[in-house]
Amino acid sequence: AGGGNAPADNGQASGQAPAEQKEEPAVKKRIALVLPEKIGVNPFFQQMDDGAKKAAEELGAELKTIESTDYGAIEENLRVAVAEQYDLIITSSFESEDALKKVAAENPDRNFAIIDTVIDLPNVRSVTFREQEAAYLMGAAAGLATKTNKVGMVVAMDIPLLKKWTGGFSEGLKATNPNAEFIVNYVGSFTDPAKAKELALLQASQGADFINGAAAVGDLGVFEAAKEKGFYTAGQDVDRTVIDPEHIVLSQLKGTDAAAYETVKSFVEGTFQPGVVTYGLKEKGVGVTYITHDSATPLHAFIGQEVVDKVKAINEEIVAGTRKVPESF
Amino acid sequence: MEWLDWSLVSSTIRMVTPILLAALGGALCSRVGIFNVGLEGLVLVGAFAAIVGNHFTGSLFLAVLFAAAASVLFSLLFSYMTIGLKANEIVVGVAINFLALGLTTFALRAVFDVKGAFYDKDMAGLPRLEIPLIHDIPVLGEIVSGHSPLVYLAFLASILLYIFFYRTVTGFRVLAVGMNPVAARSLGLKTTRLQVMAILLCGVLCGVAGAQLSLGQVTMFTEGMTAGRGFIALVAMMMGQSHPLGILASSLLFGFMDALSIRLQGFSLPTQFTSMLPYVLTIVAMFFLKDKNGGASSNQQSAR
Amino acid sequence: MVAVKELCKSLVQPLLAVIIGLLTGALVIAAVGESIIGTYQEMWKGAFGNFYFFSSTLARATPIMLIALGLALAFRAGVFNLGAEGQMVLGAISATLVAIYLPAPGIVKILAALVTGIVAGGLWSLMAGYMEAKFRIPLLISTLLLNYIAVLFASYLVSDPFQDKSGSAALAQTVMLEKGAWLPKLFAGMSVHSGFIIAIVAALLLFWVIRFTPFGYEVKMLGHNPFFAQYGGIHRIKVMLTGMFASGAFAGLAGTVEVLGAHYRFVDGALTVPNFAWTGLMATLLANSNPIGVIFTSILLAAFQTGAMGVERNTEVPLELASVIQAVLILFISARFSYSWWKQRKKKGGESHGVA
Amino acid sequence: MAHRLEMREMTKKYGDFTANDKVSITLGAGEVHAIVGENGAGKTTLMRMLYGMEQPTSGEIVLNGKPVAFRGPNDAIQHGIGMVHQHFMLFGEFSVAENIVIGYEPRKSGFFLRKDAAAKVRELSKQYRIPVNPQALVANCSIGEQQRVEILKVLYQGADIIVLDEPTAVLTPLEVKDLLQTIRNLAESGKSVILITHKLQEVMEVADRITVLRGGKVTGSVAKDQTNVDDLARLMVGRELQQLSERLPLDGKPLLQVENLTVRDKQSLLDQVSFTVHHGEIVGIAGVSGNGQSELLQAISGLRNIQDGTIRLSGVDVTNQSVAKVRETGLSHIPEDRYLWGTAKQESVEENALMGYQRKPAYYRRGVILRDAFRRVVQEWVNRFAIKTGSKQLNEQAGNLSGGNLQKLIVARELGHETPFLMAAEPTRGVDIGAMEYIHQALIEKRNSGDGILLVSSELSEIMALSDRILVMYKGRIAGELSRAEATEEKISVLMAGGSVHGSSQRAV
Ligand SMILES: Nc1ncnc2c1ncn2[C@@H]1O[C@H](COP(=O)(O)OP(=O)(O)OP(=O)(O)O)[C@@H](O)[C@H]1O
Ligand SMILES: Nc1ncnc2c1ncn2[C@@H]1O[C@H](COP(=O)(O)OP(=O)(O)OP(=O)(O)O)[C@@H](O)[C@H]1O
Ligand SMILES: [Mg+2]
Ligand SMILES: [Mg+2]
Repeated sequence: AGGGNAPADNGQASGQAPAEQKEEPAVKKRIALVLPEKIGVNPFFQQMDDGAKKAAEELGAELKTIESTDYGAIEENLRVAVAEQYDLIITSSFESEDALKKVAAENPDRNFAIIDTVIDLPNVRSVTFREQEAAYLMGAAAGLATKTNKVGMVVAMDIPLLKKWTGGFSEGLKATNPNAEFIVNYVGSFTDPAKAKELALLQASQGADFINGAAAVGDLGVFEAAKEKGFYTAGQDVDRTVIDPEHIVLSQLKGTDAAAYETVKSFVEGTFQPGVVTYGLKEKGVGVTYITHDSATPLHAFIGQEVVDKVKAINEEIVAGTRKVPESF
Repeated sequence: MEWLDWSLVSSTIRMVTPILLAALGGALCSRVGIFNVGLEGLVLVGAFAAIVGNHFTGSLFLAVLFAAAASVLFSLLFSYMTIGLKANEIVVGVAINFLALGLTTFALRAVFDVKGAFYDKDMAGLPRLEIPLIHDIPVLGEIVSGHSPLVYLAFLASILLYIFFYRTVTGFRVLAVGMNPVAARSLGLKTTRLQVMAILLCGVLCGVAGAQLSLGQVTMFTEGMTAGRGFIALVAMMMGQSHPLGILASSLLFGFMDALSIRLQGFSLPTQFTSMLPYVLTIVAMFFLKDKNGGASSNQQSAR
Repeated sequence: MVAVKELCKSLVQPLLAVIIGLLTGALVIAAVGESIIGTYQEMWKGAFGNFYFFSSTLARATPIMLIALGLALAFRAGVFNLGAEGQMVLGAISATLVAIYLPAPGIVKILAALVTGIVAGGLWSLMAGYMEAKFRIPLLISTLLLNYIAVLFASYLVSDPFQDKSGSAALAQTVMLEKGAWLPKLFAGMSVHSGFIIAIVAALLLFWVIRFTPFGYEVKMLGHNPFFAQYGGIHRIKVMLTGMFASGAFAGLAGTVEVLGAHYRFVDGALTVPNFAWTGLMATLLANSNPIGVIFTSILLAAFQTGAMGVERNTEVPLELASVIQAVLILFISARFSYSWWKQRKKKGGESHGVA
Repeated sequence: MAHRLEMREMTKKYGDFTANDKVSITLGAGEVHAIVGENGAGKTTLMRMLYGMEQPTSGEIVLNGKPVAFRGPNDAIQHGIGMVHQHFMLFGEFSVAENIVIGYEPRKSGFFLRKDAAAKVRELSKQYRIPVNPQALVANCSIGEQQRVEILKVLYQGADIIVLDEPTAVLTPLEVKDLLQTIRNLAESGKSVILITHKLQEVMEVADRITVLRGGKVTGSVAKDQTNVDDLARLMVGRELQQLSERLPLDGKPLLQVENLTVRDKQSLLDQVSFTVHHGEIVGIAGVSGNGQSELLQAISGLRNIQDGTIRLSGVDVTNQSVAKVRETGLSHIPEDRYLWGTAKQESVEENALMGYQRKPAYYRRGVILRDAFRRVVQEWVNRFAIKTGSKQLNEQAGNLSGGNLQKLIVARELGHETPFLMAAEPTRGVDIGAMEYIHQALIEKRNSGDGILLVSSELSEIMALSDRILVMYKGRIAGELSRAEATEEKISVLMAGGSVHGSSQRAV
């Protein structure tokens, strides 16, 4: 394939949208979404794919999703996407950082976007989330709602990435209920609901009445344990309360789909800009059901309106900047 | 004893069941001279088939049967490749693991149109058996009663397998084939048939192990939900020297060490170290078992 | 004349196997209603389609090949090492740390890192060998268990003490190596790096050692009959430990070149998720522990992977299916198809379960 | 009398090599038929065809007047043919009774009735007067007992025709006597026995008919009373046997000095063993196997650590040194079990021959083994010892060589080291008389050239023929020493059984 498009692309990247809009209807914009792993156990990528697909469909662009089998495949897939002349290449996550840094630097005339982390290059748009803020709200709600003063969390793995969840949660918990005991257990795998369930059962037997799931697909195991033992739980990323409103009383939300949607949309509409966009509570890019976002299910009595109101207040403080949630832990 | 309460013991028993079943299956293979590294894949296939069976028939009994049948099908492939086509058993085992992961992931999408996990909160899992009298005894009841039938089956299986090996004619011949294949053949024993039978039986056990995982411990299927249990089963099998009761002991040993490591997570040690614990302690345990080593593993040494 | 005949005979088996594997794969593809030819074409393109893809295949083959070579030596000595994964990871992390923290010019860093990787992988493997020799802890068990320990330990190192704390610090990884410590790429813009050359040289060297040197002879004899070897004056433990060290060293080297040549930092999980260790094991077994054969089987297995990636990128065949096809192909190339197999097929029924 | 078995014009080819060439034999009920012949003559091959383990290239087997074809041992067993292999087919970790009934286990609804099995074995053992302990683990049984297990197994399987392939090669003289008696008993009770052996004395003692094979062909088939040992030997070897060279009188310096050698492994295996081998001397060690000979060989060669005592070779202390060190100091060693210690069966003749030479300066330069130079040497050994290597010559798998030829290869390899000291354990086990003569001659020549030899053999005739001095081992100790002049078979036998002999010169050390 020839590199004839390069000058046009260049113009587009520097934001000369009107000029380019004219010739556009003839040729569909081609967008590649290169995922750093398989869509599967991590709903995060499914959401991203959905969001991008939705935008592409609505706006008449062509979208190709490429899943990477492993770390080494990411760079390869990015390079191939460049070679195949996609107009915009979107990727995601920390795992893709190194690969994109290389590929984007080598191809300064092409457009890239990365979701969930920051790359400081003139041709890359970065979209990030401040999950710890939502986790903080979650912890705050848990601290207020717990009757036993014991709160648990089942986490996939003890890795830095997930510290945003455990750290934010723990800070929020301390803020509303300094006496509450926080029990954390790690599954050691993203794909082990059986062990996640056993860990939740153990935490319940130790007296936790609210156990937050952050074990990727293992959350399903935590939910099942909740159903069996009657404690309360919460899920991640999307509104999980619909699965079992009796026991899943909250969900921590992350608008990956919106981020992908917006990225595709801005590109097709010609407003695509390099630089950093972050989504936190303020931008409503992350949140917690009932507090920042509505839920399809009615509020459970375990949380109760009183708690919701108190946490809403905390949310406002964070949005206003009067209450600080640490960046890292 | 705050950090080693009885619910932990009961949890250990549940967690160890799939490992125990798969290890017993592995032992059957190793007793006929075949080192089966495909346990992980066989269990995974069983786990998936159990959910499919349950979903479409609504019968838990049929679901377990379905799980066993699916794993047996894979075992059939394993035995055809290794015995029929004389392929290297380790290559076939590894390929079976890859194949199982790929096929179940693919079928998850094809059958249920979901990626990653299939969870239906209305699907009934295996029932918990409350053993009448024992259930009311304080500690014992908590530990022994209230598990899925497959848990009891697993423990029963190790005893049955013991009886099979050391009391029945066919079991005796199976042992003979593994001990000295040349002599067994020269006696006109049907070595191939015995080997295939052992491999298929291994499939049954692995299938049941999968069913326990996806219908007993949880009620769902997720991609790669075996999470390395097949390899732990392999270790348990070798440590137990392919002896059914030895495997029972080594599986429990590993299970308890795993439980212990969970309890230690609360303390200030980095999780990586607590997670290491079961493996480290297993190696330490080997120091004390050293006198009895050799038997089962010596013929695997020359697997080439 | 005889040699040609022998060669043909030895080629029949793998060829038949590949054909049967492709046919089976075709069944799978047809079953989901995709184009068989189209899928295989993409597979071929993804692996060998043009120089770029070929070079990616070679890059992917590099760690597989090195691991396979180490295992080849161990297997020849009759030692079954299942611990390549741990040895690779431990070698890689040690080498990375040296490459980062050793205050020296780039080339020295590279050399020091290579040596460290080799030694770390070797020592870890040696430990298993020592436990077998001294305490009779079966290698098969200890190597398998040591994998978990090594991987967890490396994970600890990069998620706490040696973590890259710059930026988001969200990943368990070390900081990036400085450019001088990168193994050079063989061609600009292509992923294959000088690690591939190292692997090829290692294969030739190993072939020479096994074929022509006393050590190679001793390894071979030990593998065939340890009693005979001992009786003949071969120091069983010494050769076994050497074999273990060497196989671990190769695995450590594999991890090291992957870091120095491709990732430029140690990322938790980046070496374990692609299953290099098990793939390397298969490459060895398929090549019957022959170092020259290992070159080809490693490239073949790597091609299955890059080919599957090509299928994923350019067809509607889902990724899972690509991995199914890959597994099916591996399954069949391990089979011993031969003339006798055909003969056996034909007279099946009559001769059922006699003496094999 | 109708023949029970006829084998007509049996031919077996391995590739281009003809192992059996139109061999015909007949066997009547109650007959003991001996088959003798050189190593590699095709005796085992013939029997493997009879037992269904090999398919004949051509030929016919007629059993009780009906032609039969066996697809496997199972078929043969069903037709009443049983075989005791040259190398036992036993399961070490099973009991004697289990080994005997395997394949035809007494059972009740699938369960193995082990008590019945033991009872049946006891009964069978009494009926044929073949004593065994049904409960014992086979691994713990002596070789002789293992062989009885094999014979009982065949009888249990209902065999009328029993094939014994070199059954006496591994037995002690006493066990041989018992076995020959057993064979006679079996024949009397109507069984037919085919006996393969290299020991013509035994043949004359027990056989009714004798068939001689050479180069895959029958060279003669005679009734016992029409022949004698010398005729048979001539038929076998195709020439007259020669007398051993004269032994030169030599009075050499001490070469191997063993003092207070003690080996323990839970129980005591060697207890304060002391002796010396001089240059130009063959010291024979007689004894029933299992009395410490194996441990002694292993201790001297460095394969086993000793708990107490010293071993000096050519004046160098080699106590608890590695095998390599001991060999370097001047040891070569013909091992007692050629398959366990002496070869790698899957490897070629050449690779097997190379063992121990791979680092010798003559064959090793600049890190590389000099294959061409070495191959010439091996070829010479093959020619000199008349080793039949089969069609692939030096590339033939060692495991495909007949037992005796393999033994010759090992002897050639060890003699080739030209060390001052040779340890020869059962050097002629399983080799034909021609080869035996050759090996004996080679040992004598080595002695005459001033080297020392420690000869361990369960074959009394061999010990007596070769040794300058004879030590008898009993229960891990040296029970007595006899000079060549004073040694008689009787005296040695008494010592071997734990008795004492007056007038045995106690020239210890
Ligand atoms: N599987 C085989 N492939 C090739 N050649 C073989 C095979 N088996 C036996 N031979 C050859 O056939 C010949 C006859 O072997 P056989 O074992 O019958 O000899 P034998 O008379 O029993 O000798 P010995 O007295 O030494 O036991 C030998 O030269 C041997 O090398
Ligand atoms: N004690 C015995 N002595 C002699 N022959 C026996 C004895 N027991 C069984 N047989 C014979 O051996 C043959 C097979 O015996 P059996 O029925 O025990 O085999 P099997 O257990 O059915 O074999 P498989 O289960 O492998 O098919 C039969 O022809 C039987 O008559
Ligand atoms: Mg023979
Ligand atoms: Mg012989």
